[in-house]
Amino acid sequence: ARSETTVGLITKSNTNPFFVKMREGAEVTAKELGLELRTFSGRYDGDNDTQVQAIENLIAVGATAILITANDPQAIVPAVQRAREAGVLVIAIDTPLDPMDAADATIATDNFKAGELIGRWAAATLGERTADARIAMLNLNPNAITVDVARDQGFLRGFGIEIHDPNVVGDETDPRIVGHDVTQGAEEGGRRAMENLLQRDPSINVVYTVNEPSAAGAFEALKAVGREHAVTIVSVDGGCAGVADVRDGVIGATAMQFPVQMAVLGVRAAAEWSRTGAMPEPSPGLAFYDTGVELITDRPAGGIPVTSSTDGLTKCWG
Amino acid sequence: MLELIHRFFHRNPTAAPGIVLLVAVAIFSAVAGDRFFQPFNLSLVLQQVTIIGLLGVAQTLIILTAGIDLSVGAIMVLASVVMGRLAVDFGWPPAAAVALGLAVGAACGTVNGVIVTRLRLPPFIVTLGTWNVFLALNLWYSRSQTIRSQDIESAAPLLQWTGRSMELLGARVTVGSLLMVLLFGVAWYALNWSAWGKHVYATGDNPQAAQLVGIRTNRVLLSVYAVGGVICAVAGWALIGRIGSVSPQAGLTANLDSITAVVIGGTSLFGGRGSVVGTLIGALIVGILRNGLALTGVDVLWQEFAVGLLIIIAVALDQWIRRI
Amino acid sequence: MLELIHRFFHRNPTAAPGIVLLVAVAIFSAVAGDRFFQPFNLSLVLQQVTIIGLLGVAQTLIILTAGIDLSVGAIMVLASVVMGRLAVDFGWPPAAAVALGLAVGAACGTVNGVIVTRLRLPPFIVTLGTWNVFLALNLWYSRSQTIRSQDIESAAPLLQWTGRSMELLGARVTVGSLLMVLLFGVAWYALNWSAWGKHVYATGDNPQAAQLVGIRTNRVLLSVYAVGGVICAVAGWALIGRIGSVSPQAGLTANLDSITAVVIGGTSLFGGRGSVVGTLIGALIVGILRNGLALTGVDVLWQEFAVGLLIIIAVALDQWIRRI
Amino acid sequence: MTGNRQSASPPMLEAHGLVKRFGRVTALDGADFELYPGEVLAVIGDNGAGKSTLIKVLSGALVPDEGEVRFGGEPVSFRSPIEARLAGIETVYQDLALSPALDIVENLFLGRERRARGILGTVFRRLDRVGMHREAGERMSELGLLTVTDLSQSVETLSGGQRQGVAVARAAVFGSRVIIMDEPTAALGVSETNRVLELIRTVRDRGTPIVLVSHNMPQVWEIADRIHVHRLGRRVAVIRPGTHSMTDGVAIMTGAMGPGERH
Amino acid sequence: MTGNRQSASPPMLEAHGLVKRFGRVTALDGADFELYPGEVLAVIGDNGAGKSTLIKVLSGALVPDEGEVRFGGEPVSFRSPIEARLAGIETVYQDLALSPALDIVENLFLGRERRARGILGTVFRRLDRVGMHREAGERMSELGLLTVTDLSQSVETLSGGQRQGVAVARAAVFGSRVIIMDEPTAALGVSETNRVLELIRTVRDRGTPIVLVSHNMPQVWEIADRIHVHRLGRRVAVIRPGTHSMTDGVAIMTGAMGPGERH
Ligand SMILES: Nc1ncnc2c1ncn2[C@@H]1O[C@H](COP(=O)(O)OP(=O)(O)OP(=O)(O)O)[C@@H](O)[C@H]1O
Ligand SMILES: Nc1ncnc2c1ncn2[C@@H]1O[C@H](COP(=O)(O)OP(=O)(O)OP(=O)(O)O)[C@@H](O)[C@H]1O
Ligand SMILES: [Mg+2]
Ligand SMILES: [Mg+2]
Repeated sequence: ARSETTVGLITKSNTNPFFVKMREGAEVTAKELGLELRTFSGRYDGDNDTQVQAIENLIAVGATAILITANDPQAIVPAVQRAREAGVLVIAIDTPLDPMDAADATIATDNFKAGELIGRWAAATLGERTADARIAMLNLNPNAITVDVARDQGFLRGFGIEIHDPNVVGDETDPRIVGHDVTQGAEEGGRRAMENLLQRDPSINVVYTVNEPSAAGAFEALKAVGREHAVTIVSVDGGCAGVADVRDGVIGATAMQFPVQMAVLGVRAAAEWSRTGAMPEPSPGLAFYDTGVELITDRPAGGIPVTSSTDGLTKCWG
Repeated sequence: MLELIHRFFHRNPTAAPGIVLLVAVAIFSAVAGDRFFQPFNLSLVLQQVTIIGLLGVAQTLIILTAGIDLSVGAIMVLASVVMGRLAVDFGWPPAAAVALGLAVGAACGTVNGVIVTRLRLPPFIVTLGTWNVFLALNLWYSRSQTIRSQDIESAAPLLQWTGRSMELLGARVTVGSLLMVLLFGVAWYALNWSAWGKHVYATGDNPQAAQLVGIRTNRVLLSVYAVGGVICAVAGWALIGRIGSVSPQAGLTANLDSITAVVIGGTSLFGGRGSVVGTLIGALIVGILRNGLALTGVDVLWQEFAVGLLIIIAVALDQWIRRI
Repeated sequence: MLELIHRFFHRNPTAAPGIVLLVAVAIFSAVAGDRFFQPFNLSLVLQQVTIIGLLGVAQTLIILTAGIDLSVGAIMVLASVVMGRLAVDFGWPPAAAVALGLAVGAACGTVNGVIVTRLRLPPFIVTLGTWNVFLALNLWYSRSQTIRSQDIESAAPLLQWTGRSMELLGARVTVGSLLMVLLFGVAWYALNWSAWGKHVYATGDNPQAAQLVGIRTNRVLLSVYAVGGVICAVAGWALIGRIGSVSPQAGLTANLDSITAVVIGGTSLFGGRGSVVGTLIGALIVGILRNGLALTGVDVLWQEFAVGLLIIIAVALDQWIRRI
Repeated sequence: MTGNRQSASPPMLEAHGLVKRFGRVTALDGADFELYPGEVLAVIGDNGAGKSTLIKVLSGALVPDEGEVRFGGEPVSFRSPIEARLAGIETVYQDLALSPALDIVENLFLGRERRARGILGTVFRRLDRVGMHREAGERMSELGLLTVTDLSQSVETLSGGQRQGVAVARAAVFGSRVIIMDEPTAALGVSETNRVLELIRTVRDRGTPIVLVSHNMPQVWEIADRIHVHRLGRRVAVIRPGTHSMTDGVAIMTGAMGPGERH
Repeated sequence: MTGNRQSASPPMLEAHGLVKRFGRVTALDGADFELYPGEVLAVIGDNGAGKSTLIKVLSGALVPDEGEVRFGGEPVSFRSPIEARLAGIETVYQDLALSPALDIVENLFLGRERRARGILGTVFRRLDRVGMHREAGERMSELGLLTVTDLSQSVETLSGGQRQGVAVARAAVFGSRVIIMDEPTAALGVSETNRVLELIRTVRDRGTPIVLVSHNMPQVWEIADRIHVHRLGRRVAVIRPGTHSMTDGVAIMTGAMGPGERH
């Protein structure tokens, strides 16, 4: 039987486990609440056009609400506007739109803060060695998409490095940075980038990675040259594989985000809105609902509140 | 009777894919519910295929010469970024910005053409290389930053003109879609009713023979790549209209998608055989499949699966129709 | 003298790209500092091209028949996921898991081959479709979950065997790299010293003629796609060795990269002309360019730019050497 | 001298009522055909009369729309040239069917490569390249075609006549029960042509029947035992060099003379 | 009858010491060539002698490694067939140079398409398809090649002879100063061949000189004014049908007789 309420979920890509789990969470919740969920995704990180098409198609099927993790938070705005004009509730998930009020509500996580957290932890862990740290930055791709930039810059800020323009990667002049390379967010890219940066400077001892798969790849490269214990790897995401990597000492610390929770909250909010017209409440003191970040590590440092990998494994998203 | 049918398909090589298109529409009308077969939704499909359709025109011309252009997506984005930056950030008059954007497209295409003809390198390698180059230029010139819709609206509404839509029998047709249809018409005329068109076919079919009969194949190739570049720039303009803003991230799958439309439309990747109308139909088939699947509410994962399967089925059906 | 050189290049069609490779090595040795020209770094390049090289073997075979395979990356990942899931999640004996992975590769290739030969569809469309299909199957079967290196190590170390490395004069050569070199050797032998190889060339060169002289071109095509599938599965195994883990996200750019290696290696996309050794050299050229550029510390954006430019220059140089 | 057998023995290869249409064009329109053991049968006819189409149907390269083909008395329906070849019909096609990028030796042995002796051949399936190269040289010089200096020259770089020579040499290499040649000497020089005619005689004398399509009337009248005259997609007459003059033959072929005087 | 002019007027097209090498093969090895106004010059020679290579050099399709070409007394160096054609040299190549996927009309007018009259033609550059179609039909039937029923049949579906007919008709359509034909009748039937020979005579009588490459000796002796004998990449003799018998010609061509008796 077709239900009254149709909710669309548009994720950035359909291969990244982060979004796959988000989708699964949304599906479960939608079933609980008796909603019909339609899922869409971009075809690559940064794919705006497919997301625009998804919004149009959702308008055409008469969706009640759209949850979107925007690949390009600025470029998607006109399409979102059209949806809202058609009476659809649009909730930005994971990534706030720019401007943020382009969406009816935002349930997101602060990627800059996630980066900052692991940056601070890395600095604290190194202690006095911070001054002559050798840092490798493993980013996503050369396109400088928002998450990539925010996590990268957040890490550097947290580590105590002057970042100049927070929208631009690589304008730092700090000599401790060995270099930036790109990983496509996958293991093979992580390994290749790590190998190449190690060739430039074999004494690298801090590795920032944009996500956990690239961290796992970087670890393989380090293992191949026997430096895996001399290097601190930090990452962002909080997938179960990543948390297990923290437990096993592959990753020093990772900033856990909560995609499933975002999806669940988003679907609930959509259901609530369609029943009562009530808008979701933002977190206190913020313009959006923040699902937060937690630092997962088994080696607390610098007094930063942390969650152990054992606890982390109970919360991780997949 | 059979004789007549044969003759019909021989005379109208695009009839077979046309029938496939109709079949696809009919099936989705049955499966995807009444929302699918509505003027509004069908015009949506037209809007959704505008970009790939425009790039498909350029790609068809190039593939007919036995070439391939992997840089169409990059040229498109670069042109749109140039238009946006000039008009919004540097305050150029919008018309001048558009003109320079088109000129950039022509320049990019000409670069491809010059390398292909002067150095005699395989177009695949040349355009793969320039694809990297143009994308890097695009990221550098745009500083990887999106130009927001609101800013364009206030500074240079002409850039968004291609996105303006008009009501036509309950359908909403955008200027961009009309531009696409227009360019398909022009390309069709040029290929079928001008000497240049015949030379394009001859060059792709048998370059040695074309040269021996006195066709300046290098000039033909150069003109095709340059014209292709301009059409890509038009696609860039249409892209601004379509998404409202200028995004340097766009267009990564555009190369593959445009080639797909060309091949589904029955044009041979070996050159010399095919038609530009086929490409339009090819683009529409893919658009219909994606839109229809979306309306049926299939999970994204299985949507991709189904798109893959249906593309094969569509082309198989097309071949089968031709053979009976 | 010139006569001798001509003869040399005629007899050794891979000599020209080989020279280009040496030139590239020489230039980067000068530019990228002493870190570049070291056994260890060069063996690193070999490791980095292992996956693309293996896929390149499959791609070469298919392109020689005037086909193309856009699904190599998807087959590779699917095979690796099958191996990983069976061995780690379902506790199969690792050898059986590997065997089944290879069988899956063969099955995927056979599906491609059957559609290409039975329905006579363009390989581009067929493999584009199956690419979508295989990727969806891969995401579904893997549940989009990575299987971690540590879990594989304890449950099925055989899967990581391809990543084991040995010291050779200061270089570290992995089993995967050796496997790649071995497969290149086998493919070279088969193409040059077996009747099957001649039939592959003839099928791609002039399929009608091949059929008229009594070659069962459909069988040849089928065997090529099936063998290609198995080689992709071997690449999947090598992938596990390389990244330690099993990741359903891998291999997205593998199709384009493998075709690039083939074309840089001098094989014609129109079939019938080329060599598998050229592909190895092509893959190495790209690997050297990327590694060398990374060592110079240029910004990633400009690395992409330079890769594009250098690929064109490399192939132009290759052509120029052949012409003098 | 061996051409009188057709009344004695049944036809070796025959066809009845062959029809083949290509869209609007009817290339074969109820064509009959008979080839008797040990004879040279010439097929003559205007351009576009359907000679090559007939040949292609007989050799399995085309499947007829209607009609039947019999080989050795048995009805056969070849669905590919391979089947015809396995049955012993060897054909030289008008458009030569060569692989331009492969070299002369490779083309000569295409589809019938020879393997090396011993374990290399059986287990490693290694080709006997040296042996094939030597034999190719012998064949080509037998046909007087060793104007080619380099047997590893790719076929696309050969002159028109050399290319045709390769195609003829290929069919001549292999023993078979019937040889069909579609204009085999069109591009050949004088001496090469004579060699091919000699070859045809030799083969015929060994008892293998030969079908020869040709536009060269003197040649046909010189070598043929019987002449099949094709016109507008069907056989209009079968004549003999002894009973009809060349002028008669051409007249029947072009329709200037009725096929009444058929024997 | 018009063949005695060469002493009177200077050569129209001539070449000296042409050398052309392809890798290890030397196709032209110091070849000379002269064509006088108003004559039919036959070029004969064995397969692979270098006749087609010579033709391609004269028509600009190949650039010689050494040697010079003069046209109307002036040294020329054509770097492409277009230049030769613009200078007035029209060529029928041995491999026909047709575009298989295009149809007969399109092939006939390829590179010389005719535009519609009026604004459609000048501004919209529209082709005069109807006019070209009509004219193509006329030309083809003049050559007796209207065995083709459908002028919009693509060239690849034509029979071998029909294809050659299209190539010959293409060269015949357009007025030019010199016509070169490389084995134009190899695949043609008897009547078609006669029409082409007639055509050659007509053109010659209009004063346009013709170069005819052929392996058909009776044909050569029938139509040629002078005969250029090519052997191993160079001209070994120039003879006349009147002074040498066919047997002599063939003997010189194959090297059995020295070119001593050259006139
Ligand atoms: N594939 C095809 N499609 C359409 N028409 C064809 C095809 N093949 C042959 N024909 C037509 O069939 C007729 C007979 O062709 P065929 O090649 O048998 O002639 P032929 O007697 O061999 O002539 P020739 O002496 O010129 O070789 C011709 O009119 C030709 O145009
Ligand atoms: N592109 C090429 N590469 C290598 N060798 C070539 C090439 N073109 C021609 N040749 C060689 O040059 C020689 C002369 O060839 P050409 O085509 O001129 O001969 P021809 O006299 O026209 O012979 P035919 O009577 O057979 O047409 C031949 O031995 C041929 O193999
Ligand atoms: Mg024929
Ligand atoms: Mg010749």
